[in-house]
Amino acid sequence: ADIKIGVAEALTGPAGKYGVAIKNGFTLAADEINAKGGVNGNKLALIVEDEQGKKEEAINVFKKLIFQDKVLMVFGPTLSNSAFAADPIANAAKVVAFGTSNTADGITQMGPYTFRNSVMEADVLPVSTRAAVKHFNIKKVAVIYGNDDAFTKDGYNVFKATLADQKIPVTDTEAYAKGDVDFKAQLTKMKAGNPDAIVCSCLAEEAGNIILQARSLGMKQPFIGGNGFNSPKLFDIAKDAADNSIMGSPWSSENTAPANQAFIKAYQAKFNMAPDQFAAQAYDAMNILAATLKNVKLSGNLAKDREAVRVALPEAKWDGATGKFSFRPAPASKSGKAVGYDAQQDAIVNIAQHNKFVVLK
Amino acid sequence: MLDWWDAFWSTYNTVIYSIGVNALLALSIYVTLACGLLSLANAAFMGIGAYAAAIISLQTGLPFPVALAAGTVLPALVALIIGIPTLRLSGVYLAMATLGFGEVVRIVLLNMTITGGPMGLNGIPLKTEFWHILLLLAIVLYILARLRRSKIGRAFEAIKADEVAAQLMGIDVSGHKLFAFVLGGAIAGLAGGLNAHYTFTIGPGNYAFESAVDILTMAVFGGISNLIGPTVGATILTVLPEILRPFRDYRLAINGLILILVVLYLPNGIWDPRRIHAFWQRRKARKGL
Amino acid sequence: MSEILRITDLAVSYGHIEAVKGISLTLNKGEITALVGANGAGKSTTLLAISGLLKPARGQVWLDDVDLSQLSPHKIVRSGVVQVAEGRAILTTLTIHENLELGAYTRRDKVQIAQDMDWVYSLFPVLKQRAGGLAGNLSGGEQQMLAIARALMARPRVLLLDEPSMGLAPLLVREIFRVLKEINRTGLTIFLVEQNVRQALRIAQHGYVLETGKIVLADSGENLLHNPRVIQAYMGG
Amino acid sequence: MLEQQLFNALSLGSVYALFALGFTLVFGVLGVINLSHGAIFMLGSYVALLLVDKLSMPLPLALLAAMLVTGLIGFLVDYLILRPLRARNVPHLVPMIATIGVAIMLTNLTQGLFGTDNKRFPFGTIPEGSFNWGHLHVTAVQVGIIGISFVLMLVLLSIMRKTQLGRALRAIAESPKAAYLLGINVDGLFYLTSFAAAALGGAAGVLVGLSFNAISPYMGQPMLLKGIAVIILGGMGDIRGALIGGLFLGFAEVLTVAYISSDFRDAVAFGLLFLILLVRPSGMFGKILERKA
Amino acid sequence: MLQFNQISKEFGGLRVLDDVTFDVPEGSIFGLIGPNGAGKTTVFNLATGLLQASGGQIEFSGHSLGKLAPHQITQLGIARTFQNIRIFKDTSLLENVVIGMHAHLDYGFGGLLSNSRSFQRIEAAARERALELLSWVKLDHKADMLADSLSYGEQRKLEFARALATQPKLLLLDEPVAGMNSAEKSELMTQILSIRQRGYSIFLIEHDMRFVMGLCDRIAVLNFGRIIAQGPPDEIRNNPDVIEAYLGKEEDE
Ligand SMILES: Nc1ncnc2c1ncn2[C@@H]1O[C@H](COP(=O)(O)OP(=O)(O)OP(=O)(O)O)[C@@H](O)[C@H]1O
Ligand SMILES: Nc1ncnc2c1ncn2[C@@H]1O[C@H](COP(=O)(O)OP(=O)(O)OP(=O)(O)O)[C@@H](O)[C@H]1O
Ligand SMILES: [Mg+2]
Ligand SMILES: [Mg+2]
Repeated sequence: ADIKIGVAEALTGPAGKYGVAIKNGFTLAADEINAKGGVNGNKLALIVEDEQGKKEEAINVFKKLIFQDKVLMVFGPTLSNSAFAADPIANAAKVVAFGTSNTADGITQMGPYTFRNSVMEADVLPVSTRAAVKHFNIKKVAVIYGNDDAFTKDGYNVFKATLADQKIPVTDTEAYAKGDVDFKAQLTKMKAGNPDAIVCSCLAEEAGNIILQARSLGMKQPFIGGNGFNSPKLFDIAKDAADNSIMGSPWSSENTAPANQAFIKAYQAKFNMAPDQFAAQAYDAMNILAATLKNVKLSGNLAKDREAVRVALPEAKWDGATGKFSFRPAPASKSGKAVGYDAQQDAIVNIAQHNKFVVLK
Repeated sequence: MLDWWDAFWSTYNTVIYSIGVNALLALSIYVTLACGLLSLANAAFMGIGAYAAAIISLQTGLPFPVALAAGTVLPALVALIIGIPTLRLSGVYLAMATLGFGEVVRIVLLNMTITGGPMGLNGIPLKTEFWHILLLLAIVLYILARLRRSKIGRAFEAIKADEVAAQLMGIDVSGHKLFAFVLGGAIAGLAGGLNAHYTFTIGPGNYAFESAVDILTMAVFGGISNLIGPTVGATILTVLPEILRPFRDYRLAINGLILILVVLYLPNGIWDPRRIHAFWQRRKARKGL
Repeated sequence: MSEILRITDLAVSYGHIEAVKGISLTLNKGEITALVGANGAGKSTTLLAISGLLKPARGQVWLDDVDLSQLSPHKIVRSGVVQVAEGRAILTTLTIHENLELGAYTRRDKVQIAQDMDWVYSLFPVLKQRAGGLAGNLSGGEQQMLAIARALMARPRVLLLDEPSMGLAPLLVREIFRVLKEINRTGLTIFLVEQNVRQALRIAQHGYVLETGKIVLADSGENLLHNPRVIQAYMGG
Repeated sequence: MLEQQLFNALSLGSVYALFALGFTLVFGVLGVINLSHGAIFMLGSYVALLLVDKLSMPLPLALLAAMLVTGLIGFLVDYLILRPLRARNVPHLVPMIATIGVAIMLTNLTQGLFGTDNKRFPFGTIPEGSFNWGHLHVTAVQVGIIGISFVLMLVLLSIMRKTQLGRALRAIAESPKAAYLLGINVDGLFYLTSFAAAALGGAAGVLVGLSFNAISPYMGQPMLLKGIAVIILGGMGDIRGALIGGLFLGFAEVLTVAYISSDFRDAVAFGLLFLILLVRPSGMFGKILERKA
Repeated sequence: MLQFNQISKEFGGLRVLDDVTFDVPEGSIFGLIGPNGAGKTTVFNLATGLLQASGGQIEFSGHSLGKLAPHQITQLGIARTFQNIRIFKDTSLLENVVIGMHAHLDYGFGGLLSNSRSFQRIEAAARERALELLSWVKLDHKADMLADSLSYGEQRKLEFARALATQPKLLLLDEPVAGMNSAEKSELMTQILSIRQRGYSIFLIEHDMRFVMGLCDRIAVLNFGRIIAQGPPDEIRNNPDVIEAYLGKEEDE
């Protein structure tokens, strides 16, 4: 029988650009798995729903997938904010909710059924910042971040702690809001402090634009970015103006591991565009699930099978597009209730050169 | 049968809760529209109510009714304070000032620690139950219906039609406007409190410009000449996206199209007593022939 | 006298209510024709239908050989039928001068327009004093003057007047009627709706009496003025 | 730094003004807050992008074509939706709600056709980089936008103030009935206005798309809110107001970033708007008719 | 009962009223006439609180009106009709009139919410009274129609009924017969006289001389913002200043 897997991602709305890439990653992986005969002879059937990046929609979609479509487990939602709304539903229904793009603190502390393979900024930024500081001999930095978005604000908090840790003075901290397109005012102010580098907790589209505008103001500093930088979009928009940007992530398009190269090629062929980190993480997540399911005997009793997935998943190991992967238990929650699992992965530090990220040596 | 109902209820109960909450929101803007005020502050009031109620639930052990009450009273107080200077404005200027107020509220929520910044508040306990929403909606409907049939409702109507003439009928125009504004704020806040306790999380982005416009759309779509209109409008516009799910990527386009068509063919809203009345008259006439 | 405007079997409804129920009348070229009737008789409705602001349920309005009921309102004005409507339809947020300039909207003869502007200002000197002020700040009577002056700026062939003397001081009422007679002498056809029945019939060559949407009397102005039925109903005995 | 910030403010303000020009025109003449203006603005940049990218059309031509297309859409929206509503004398909020429907549709269709991700004009469409002017860094697009908004504003302003057409538009704005009685082709001018406003919106979209490299189906949303602020600030449908309101908003935002904190950029801008309205209830240029009875 | 004491009013430099002093006696019908733009409506706007005087005092039955809001003045007992009709168009005739009774429906908030007996009684009485007022102006057969569908003259009558509904002591009428024909004017004249008999005082502006002269006990004449004459109709009719400024040479009307 088919194994029904729910996919709840933001396919429309401003978060759609991430959700669509994620959906693509899932579809690619599922198609590959099914082409090889599925899991123990069972095909993976994806039921994809659009949660629009809105919390009520995320709840509705989760409920539809869990109670009506009776899926084995659910992937998604796209945004951390939506996950805070939807994951409690999954936990209450005792269904695994597996996020591939939720990076906020506390997501996996909501309950034992929450899993994610998205790497947290806290695991990556200290590494990449240290490398950047060394590489460019950085003495002081300026910071810019999106202050009304959970992802970029979270990233900023980690950057702030990291910079304090590594005793790097910050000349100026600036914020912008979703939908802003003109960053010149902030950049002009940052320029006055004459920093050695600019730390940018931003998504790729905004980052590309910020870099271009910084250059047009005569600023030549390198940029240090988070996960958000890890997208071909950065170069679509900024081209070689983005050169020398430093970013750390478990996934890099330049990682020559065969699993990754195969993924990139297949993705390019299927969707006629280059994948980004969102797609890669989704792709790996589906494979992690499939590998786990191989060891689970599905009984046909939905409740039992759902529970079996939760029990089996933490043991998963995988070496995929994003490199070696395993789960680690989330930090204990304040209330002392059971928690879910975070990703345990190593970051690769990359530097942008000639319109692409290469591994920083 | 029972199984079917169980599955239906567990799938769609949030949608049904949302219908109730959205009906409250549409009614909250109906109150101000009824006396001719185009106020777009109700999303912000909803936010204030939601945060107030959620903070009480998260940080104190106080019972749910207390949280809801705080979520109703606090926005009403804020409405009272900002209403006094703002309600001198008319038409779109009022709309803009209230929208500006909404933006300020959003940014304040975004920058305070107690509100959790852009992350908002998470892990809000699930306390709202179906009968809470039903009961509160019924109470609000009852109060508004009573008001409508009294001198206050008539005063609203007079103010909406012509403020100067209304004053000269002995109506305290600014007092009535303020009352409508505060009442609207309280209802929106109540809706916010209820909503926060079944969506587990609230964030500053939930109460911005788009929400303000959504609330207005529900009310006007349903019809604002009486209380049934906003309720019907909220119901349809909440359920519609669920029904249109099969259209996938283009469902919002179809949603938009339906909005246009309804507005075009039923410009006074879905629930337009005059049209319905005329319809029955015509039917009667035809039957009589 | 040749006729210039002929209404045949005109009926106008508001929803289900028929306000004008199939009336026929003619205006002779260069004459003043009066239309009198009680409140709610349908006078204003008739004028609005001629100007195309209400679409007739049936019937035609012929200007020479053109059926106006088929034209859109602005074309009707272009063909020379201009109305001073009830309630004045002053543009309150424009200045008095701009209101007058818009009166000549359909005209292109700059020089003549300038002359006419001087002429209407001389008819109503108050307007000249306040030319740059907002029309909305004028008193009721002053607005009435502006409405008439603005219609004159269009150099109409047929002028439709809906209670032009309403709200005007006695001196001015007389003045208005004098002006109407004067411009009528220059060949302008006037269709006059008036509550000031006596004055209206005195300057009108022809008159019609409208009652609840139907024409009940048609005669010369002179005869109507002495018709006992008219005297009894409209001139307070 | 100050001079750079002032220039930043001028160019940001011009962007707002450019967006607001068409917006305010519709508002001023039709009395409708056209919430589809953001979507039309967005569509403008997609049309031009498509022409430049796929057909290698030169930019000026693509700009004109985009204006034509968006203008036609504006006309269609008026003809198919707003005109029937006008004819039926509906509550005044109804047309605005209809335009929300239009916005949702256009946005969703664009997204379906072009995807959700941000696009940009191909490199080399316009001269990249900036030239220096003392300490000032200035790009070609910025100068273009500033110039174009001022010129368009002056042209529109002189049409509205000095010509019979402008007076007719203002007449329609106040009372279509009165305008009919003056022989004004009211419907024709409504169409013309809707066409022109949408074409202006489309042009704004192209220019903003060019300068900020962030063409997406949602690019109109944040503009819309700013646009409303601008036209209210400037006063109902006042052309001058669109420019001054736009500049005001631009300066308020940039100076907040420069001297207060970028966290409060929008709060200060909207807070100021709120305060200004309290002092001048009809915007900076709104005329107040004092007469009450 | 209504006293204007050296009132002046300016609009941005334009002096519209200048040192205007008069007194409307209780129980009388008082007329205000004058050329267009003389400032008559402005007098009403000041008396009803829509405008604030630039100088001078206005008193009504011993209360100074200077600081009062329009609705408070209405509650003191002044009602008016408007020169440019202002009815509530989207509302039925009956509701229009009931709105006029706003201040006199004293059921509390509790009564309203609980739909108490007294609430129902007061509401029913208000409706009954409104119908009676409508029948005075012969509009009771249209009570449930929308006010918008009335002809111009009918709208004036509705305004009249609505003003009476506020239970005024003093009724201000701004050109009540504009747009009515002679028969209707005579009818309204009788109505006004009968209203006065019921104890109302009336202060009216009108350009129709037969109406004014036939009705008023006293008349004041305003010209360019100044009172140029005051007295009983006969005196006014023959006052050369008034003839010069306003009446013109009497024709055989
Ligand atoms: N918009 C409307 N909707 C419905 N009925 C209307 C409307 N306008 C007028 N009527 C009705 O049509 C009839 C004729 O009205 P009209 O305005 O033509 O009268 P009139 O002769 O001009 O009266 P008056 O002397 O009072 O101005 C009246 O009975 C009136 O109630
Ligand atoms: N708000 C205002 N701003 C400027 N001028 C005004 C304003 N209100 C009234 N006026 C002017 O004041 C003068 C008196 O106006 P008012 O309306 O009192 O005249 P009135 O005597 O009622 O005239 P009518 O008989 O024509 O109604 C007029 O010249 C008018 O234009
Ligand atoms: Mg009439
Ligand atoms: Mg007056």
